[in-house]
Amino acid sequence: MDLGNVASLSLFYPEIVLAGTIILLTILDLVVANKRAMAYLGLAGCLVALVATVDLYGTESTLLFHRMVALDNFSLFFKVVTLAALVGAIWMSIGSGEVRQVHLGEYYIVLLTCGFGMFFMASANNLLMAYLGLELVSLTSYILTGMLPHNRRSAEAALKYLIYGGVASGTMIYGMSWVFGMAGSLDYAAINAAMGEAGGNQVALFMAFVFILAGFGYKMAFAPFHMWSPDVYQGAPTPFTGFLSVASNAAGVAILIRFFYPAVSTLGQEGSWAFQAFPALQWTDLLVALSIITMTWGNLSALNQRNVKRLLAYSGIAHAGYIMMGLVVLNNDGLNAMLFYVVVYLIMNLGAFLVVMIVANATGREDMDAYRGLAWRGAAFPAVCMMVFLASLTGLPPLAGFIGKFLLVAAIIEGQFYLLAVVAMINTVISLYYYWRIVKTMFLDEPAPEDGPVAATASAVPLLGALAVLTLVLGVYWAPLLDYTTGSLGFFMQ
Amino acid sequence: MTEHVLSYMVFFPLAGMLIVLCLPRDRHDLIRWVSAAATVPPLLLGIGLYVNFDTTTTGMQFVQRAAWIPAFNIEYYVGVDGLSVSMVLLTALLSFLCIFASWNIDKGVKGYFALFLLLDTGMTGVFVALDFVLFYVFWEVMLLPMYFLIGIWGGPRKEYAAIKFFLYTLLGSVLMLVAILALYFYSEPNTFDMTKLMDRSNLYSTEPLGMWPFNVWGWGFQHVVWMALFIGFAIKIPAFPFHTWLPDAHVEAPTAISVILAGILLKMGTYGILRINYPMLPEATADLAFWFLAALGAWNIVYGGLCAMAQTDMKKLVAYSSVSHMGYVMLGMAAFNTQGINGAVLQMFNHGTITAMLFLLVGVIYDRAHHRDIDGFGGLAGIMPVYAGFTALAFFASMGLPGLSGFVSEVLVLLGAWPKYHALTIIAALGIVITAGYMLWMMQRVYLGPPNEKYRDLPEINGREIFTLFPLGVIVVVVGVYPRVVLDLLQASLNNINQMVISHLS
Amino acid sequence: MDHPVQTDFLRWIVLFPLLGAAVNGLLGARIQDRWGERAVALVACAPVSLSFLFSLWAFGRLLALPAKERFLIDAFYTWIPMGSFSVDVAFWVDPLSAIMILVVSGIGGLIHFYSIGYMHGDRSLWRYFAYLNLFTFSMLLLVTGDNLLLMFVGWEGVGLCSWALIGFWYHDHTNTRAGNKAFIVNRIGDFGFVLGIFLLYWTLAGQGHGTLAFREIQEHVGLLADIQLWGIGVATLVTFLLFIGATGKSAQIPLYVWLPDAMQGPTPVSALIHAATMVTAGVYMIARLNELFSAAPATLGLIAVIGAATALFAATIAVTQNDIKRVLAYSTISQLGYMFLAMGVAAYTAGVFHLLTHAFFKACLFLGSGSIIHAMQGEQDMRQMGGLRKAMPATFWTFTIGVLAIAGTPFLAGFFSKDAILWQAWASHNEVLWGVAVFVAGLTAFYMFRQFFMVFFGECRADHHVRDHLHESPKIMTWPLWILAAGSVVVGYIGLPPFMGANLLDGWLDPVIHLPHGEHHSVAEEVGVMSVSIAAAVAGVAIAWFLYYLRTPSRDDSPEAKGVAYRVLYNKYYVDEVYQFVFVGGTLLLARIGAAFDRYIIDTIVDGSAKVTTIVSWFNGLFDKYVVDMLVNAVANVTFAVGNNFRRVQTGNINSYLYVVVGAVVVALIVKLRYWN
Amino acid sequence: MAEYVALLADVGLKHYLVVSGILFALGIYIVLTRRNAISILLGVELILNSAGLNYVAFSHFSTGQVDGQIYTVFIIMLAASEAAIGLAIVLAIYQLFATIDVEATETLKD
Repeated sequence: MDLGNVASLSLFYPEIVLAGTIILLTILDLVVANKRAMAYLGLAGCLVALVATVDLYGTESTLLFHRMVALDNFSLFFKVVTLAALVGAIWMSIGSGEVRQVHLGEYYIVLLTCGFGMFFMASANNLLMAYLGLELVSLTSYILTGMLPHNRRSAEAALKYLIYGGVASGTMIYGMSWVFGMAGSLDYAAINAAMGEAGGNQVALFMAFVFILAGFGYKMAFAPFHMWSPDVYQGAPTPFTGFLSVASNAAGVAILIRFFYPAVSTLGQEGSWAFQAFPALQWTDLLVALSIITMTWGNLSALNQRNVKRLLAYSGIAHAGYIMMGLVVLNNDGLNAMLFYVVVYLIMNLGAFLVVMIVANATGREDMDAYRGLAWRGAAFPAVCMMVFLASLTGLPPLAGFIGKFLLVAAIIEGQFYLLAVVAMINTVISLYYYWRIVKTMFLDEPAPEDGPVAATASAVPLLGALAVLTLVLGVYWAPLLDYTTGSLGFFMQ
Repeated sequence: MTEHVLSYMVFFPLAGMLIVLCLPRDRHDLIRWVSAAATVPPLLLGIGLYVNFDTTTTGMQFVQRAAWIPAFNIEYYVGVDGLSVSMVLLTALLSFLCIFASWNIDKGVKGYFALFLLLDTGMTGVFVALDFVLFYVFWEVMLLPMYFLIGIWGGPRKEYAAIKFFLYTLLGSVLMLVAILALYFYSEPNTFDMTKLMDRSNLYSTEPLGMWPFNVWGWGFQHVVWMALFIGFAIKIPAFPFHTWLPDAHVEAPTAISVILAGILLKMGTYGILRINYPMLPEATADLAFWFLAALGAWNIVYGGLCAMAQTDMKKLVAYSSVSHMGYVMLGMAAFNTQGINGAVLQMFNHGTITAMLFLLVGVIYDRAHHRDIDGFGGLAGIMPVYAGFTALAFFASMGLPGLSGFVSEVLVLLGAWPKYHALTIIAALGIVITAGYMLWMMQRVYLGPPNEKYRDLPEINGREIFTLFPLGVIVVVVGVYPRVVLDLLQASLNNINQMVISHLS
Repeated sequence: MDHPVQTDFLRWIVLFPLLGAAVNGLLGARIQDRWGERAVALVACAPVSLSFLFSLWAFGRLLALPAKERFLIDAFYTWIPMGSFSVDVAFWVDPLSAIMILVVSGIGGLIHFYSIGYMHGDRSLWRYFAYLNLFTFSMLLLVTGDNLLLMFVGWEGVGLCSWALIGFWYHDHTNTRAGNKAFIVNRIGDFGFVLGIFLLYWTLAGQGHGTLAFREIQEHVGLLADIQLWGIGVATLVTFLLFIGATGKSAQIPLYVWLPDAMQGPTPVSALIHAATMVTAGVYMIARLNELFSAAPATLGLIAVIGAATALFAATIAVTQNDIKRVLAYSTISQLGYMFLAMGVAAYTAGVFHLLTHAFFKACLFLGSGSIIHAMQGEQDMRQMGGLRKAMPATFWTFTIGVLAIAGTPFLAGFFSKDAILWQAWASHNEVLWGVAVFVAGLTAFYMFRQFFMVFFGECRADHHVRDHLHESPKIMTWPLWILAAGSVVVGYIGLPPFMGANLLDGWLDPVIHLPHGEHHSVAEEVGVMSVSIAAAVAGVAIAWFLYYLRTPSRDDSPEAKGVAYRVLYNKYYVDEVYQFVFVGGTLLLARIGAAFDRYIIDTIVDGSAKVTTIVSWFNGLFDKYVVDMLVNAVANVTFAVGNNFRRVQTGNINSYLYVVVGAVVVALIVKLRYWN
Repeated sequence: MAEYVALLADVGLKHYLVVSGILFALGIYIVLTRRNAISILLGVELILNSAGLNYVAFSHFSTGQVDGQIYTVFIIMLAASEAAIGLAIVLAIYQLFATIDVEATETLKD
């Protein structure tokens, strides 16, 4: 069902709510002196949008605004993820000492705008819309990264991010232009139809797809397009880093799936959910290679990392590699696992950054030494929660991270990519080493005399507890989430 | 009641852990007693299990199953047969005793006992789980508490030992996960139900794979999966060359944790092979048993024994003796006859009790002298005669002296192995000389000879320590004199497992 | 034989001493503290006495039965039921084991009583008696067990007790080392023994009669006839392996080395374990399985040779020793060699006969030496003794009887039994072995009389402290001596040579020992052979008379002053040193290599303690600063190194980041063009 | 002149694509080699514009619709905002580092 501009608005209210919040905040920023109120307002706006999104969930799949934007359970799923990440980020920001230095009004406005861009990344059904969404997210991200005043780290990170992002998205649209030229249309369905007829220069097509992959890959931070991420993670304010690590990744996954499935795959037999890549695009092989390189590169680089935020950046790269595994099998199970992992990753990674923030608030440091004997310095609760998150990131049962990995590995083993599975598992073992160095530092090392007590930021504790409990609960009883992700795969309409 | 008995055994300690977590940090004694109380019900239920166990049937007993994740056909499915019931009993007993062996822990008491109880749940769970995912979850649940128990409460090199243990085990278990999933998707309809997979053992292809190097070795899907599982289990056993985590972990771990490690965790390796590799992948088992079970087992026996002989640290010596003794288990199960396989499992049980005693005994002396250097003592028999008596019992049991439990299992293993592997049995039988060598040598240096003046006033073993040692000593003697108390449990199930493989032997 | 008589009292013969051991072992310290030594002694001696009475009862029951049906069994319970392999805990008494239980509980009982006197004043008397009882239990189990595995239990049990008793005074490492040596050397023998058990069981099982029960083994020996393993007859192989066990337990070449050192234990222990009972276990085992051994002539030949060689070897060493107990120890080894010689020529009855007589006179000699040592306040060097006959008349006379018996004085026990063996060796046409045995008989007479003269005659060479306190031992120690001495005289008459009367022992053992029917020999031949051995003995005595009676030995008589041959003998042919170097040293070397391998090689591979420059992946050649070292395979090091190199890619320079992007795209293009088209 | 016009009439899709390709390559070359942050931003602009040129050319020669032109308009717009943000950041860099050489901004690494 395709809807015109006006008719579309009735199914567009989550975006409208969010946009309204942004506009409201912009106006209020001019008049309200108490900028903390802006945070609560933004939080409220996100929650309303969340309710709206959940309300829309289950609506019949529809194309809005003359096929520019897709409304289906898939996009709604990612909107929920984005909103959840926004809620978490705003909550974190309220307690963050770093964020207190910046212009709070602008900060929240830009943060919400970034989330707004992600909405379009998740729902774009047209190359133009995809580009716009991606750029909206990129531009706001540059700003947020560089927002810390008089901070060389932050400015440097922003500059690198900007240049890298500019080149990546430039490369991407250059590739897109070739696709446009060959398919004669920007619409995904039309592209798919044109591709199905084959023809054209196969090498040019392949290169165009590699260029596009560079753009998407930079968003999702997979190797070798990940190099911005450690620097940016380290330079940006911690709440935003947390947001970036989960939401940017999720949006990257969304845009990747949306592009690769409806645009460049053929659906197998009716209802079987089996796909085939177009023969000219060996992107199964390509993605297997990328996935292996990504997880290995990320994990190996993290091994000797002393800065925890940077370490988590590399870990994020490795996780991008894990998530990519779901893409190679070309079926429902793989996608399902990816979606599941995105949620799990959101929970555990946000939690980990929350602890990083708590420690940074108390000590002003992010390096490993700041965590020495954390559990014995009055911060036992954050330490235990951190341990849970790290164990979950490693993939130990009975935590959510294990289930995520379990589903991914199950999917690739079902697809008989045994090599990939073994590599992924060995990577898990490697990752244990660096995650566990943090745990070791927190629990096994004695605090040095100069290490003062760490008081957990009061506002962060409830969120921390909630995330830890969720990590545990989803590790034991994950059927509901799996049902939800399964239900969210409804986007394959013609 | 009978339906839930296993679940109670698994989750009582977990409930205990939750209670412990709610107790005030400083009430050390309260925490200890609550922990002890949490391990009593599993022990009592275990005794009930023993009494009510039907030794004539090969099937699973005390089964409980419930849907868990329907989308993947994952169930909460627990049950025991002869193989697992002996291990469950051992777990219940050692967990109970180890609470008392941990009584003098006074740093972070709350955390220690909470983790210990979590560990208990994991261990019991592994032995009763009949669903692969459940099995794997319990398998991994043990890692975390174990890491902390070694890492926080351990000796000087605790951090190294803890992470080494963790890394090794995780490496093994991730390979296992791949294998489990491969089994799952290969089965039709897909299932994680272990009993169903056992019934369908001929399902898995043994056609050589085209990929190098499997085409050269003639390995099929079944062999590759077997190997992936085996590596996971071999690390736990620990089989050469995956054994180097063991001496480190044992030496650094606090006494009770060494006991748990050696007494129960090592058994999971061989348990897994018997529970999974044998019935589900019988053809690969038949093909690969010679090199990877029998030869490696014999090598373990001799190699572990020789390494033990060179040690100067008592705990390390005992640790290497475990490597040696677990070799008997591997050799026995590779014999594919009644004697061998029953001997192997009996050896698992016996090693659990004997090594537990040994570690407890080393712990007793370490608590008093604060070192474990074999050459740093002398003449302890005169200073602590009761202690020396228990030590002698444990040492002789470990040496396989007739009348004590170790003898029965070692004889059965070697007897079983003989018809199939003459040369390996001869090599393995060398173990009886080597074991006598290092055990007696250590005994001589530590307990005999002129008393060391420095330790003339060491207090005799106290009531609590005797309480932990006495039940094990009784078991060691009773099983040695009347091994049927354990053997009768095992036979039906093990012979059944054995039969599944035998038909594939060439 | 076909209808064993079921009884239920045989178990008590075995279990009484176990009870005693348990009571003394668990509560002995308290008993000794509260009620004194006598209570402990009572707890220990009573069960052994009861065992002896029950043994007599069993003997009586056997006597009452017709010769062919002399067989009592007491099936206690099934020990290890394991498919076709089923082992019972069952005790049996037949004519052969009846002799053994009488010897073990009888002589054992005497030694228990003797110990009360000898060990008087020891604070750990309870421990001593617990061990002694446990030993008696194990030995009785060994001889009454109805199957090989149960015999093996006793076999190991006596080894354990031997270890404990040799190292009884554990404060001195000389003792504990001797104990360990005994145990470990015995374990080497056991290694062969268990393998023999396995081979026997499986071969029989292969024929459909898997069993370890002696009676059934005897029945099915024929099944082994044509089976081979590694080109050797199974019967030969099995008996060979079992014989390895016997060389350990019965101190034959090459595993005899532990026995002389075992003299570190209290002297009654030496008498009981290392003379009368335990060391004869190997002989008993062969006699027990005589049909099996008869089926393996090659093994028998080996046994005969080993036996004769051991007899000679030990006797030559005994000639030079100065320690009173060591002389007896080597003499024991030598006498055991005789028994094995007998076994080897299939003269099982003669072997058992010598076992029996030897038990009496050797126990008598050992206890006598104990009495002497007691009087000499622990001194064991014969050069310090002399002239003791006046101070210790009872000991002197009993010792004299013992010496006469072992030296082969006609019409004493040793004479008959040794002569039976010599005759059998001759009669089975092993003239060389016979010659060796005769020569050894001469040597035996020589070294025993050497000892006799050095100890009892001449002037007392001890210092005056000892000399002034010389005294006869208490009654509790002398009356066992008299009993044993009496036995040394009379026991010989149960096994008279055919021309002197009825051989009772032959008749008694006939149901269980199946002797090949020998050819007939003339009385003259027998008498002639006998005369030769008597002559040899006389020669030996004469030489001893010249060397040690007429010439008083000096108290500082140093072996270093003697010739090379003397020194070699005195130092026991340096066998201990060689063994120490080759076997003990070798094993320890292996152990250290193993441990080092573990520590350095395996751990290095795994966690890379070696500091080496490592590999750089091809990947980041642009930023490569490392030297490639292909030889390194330290996994973790490589992992870390690669990790660091990956990290090094992150230079912080934005241009270089973009190089990676462009590089990746170029690589993708190359791959596409080169491989995927 | 006329022959130039005739020559122009011969200009087809390929020519545009070649030009845009050259532009793209130049842009890549610049971002790889320049150290001055402003220069690098210019390189990015070149890349963006090469894509824009492609869109217009494809739109004109193959589809005949205006999709491509619209896309190009958006590219120009986004390039402008990116330039604005970029310049702001470069300004901040200059304040903090006193240079806009990207070799100076290498504190975040490893």
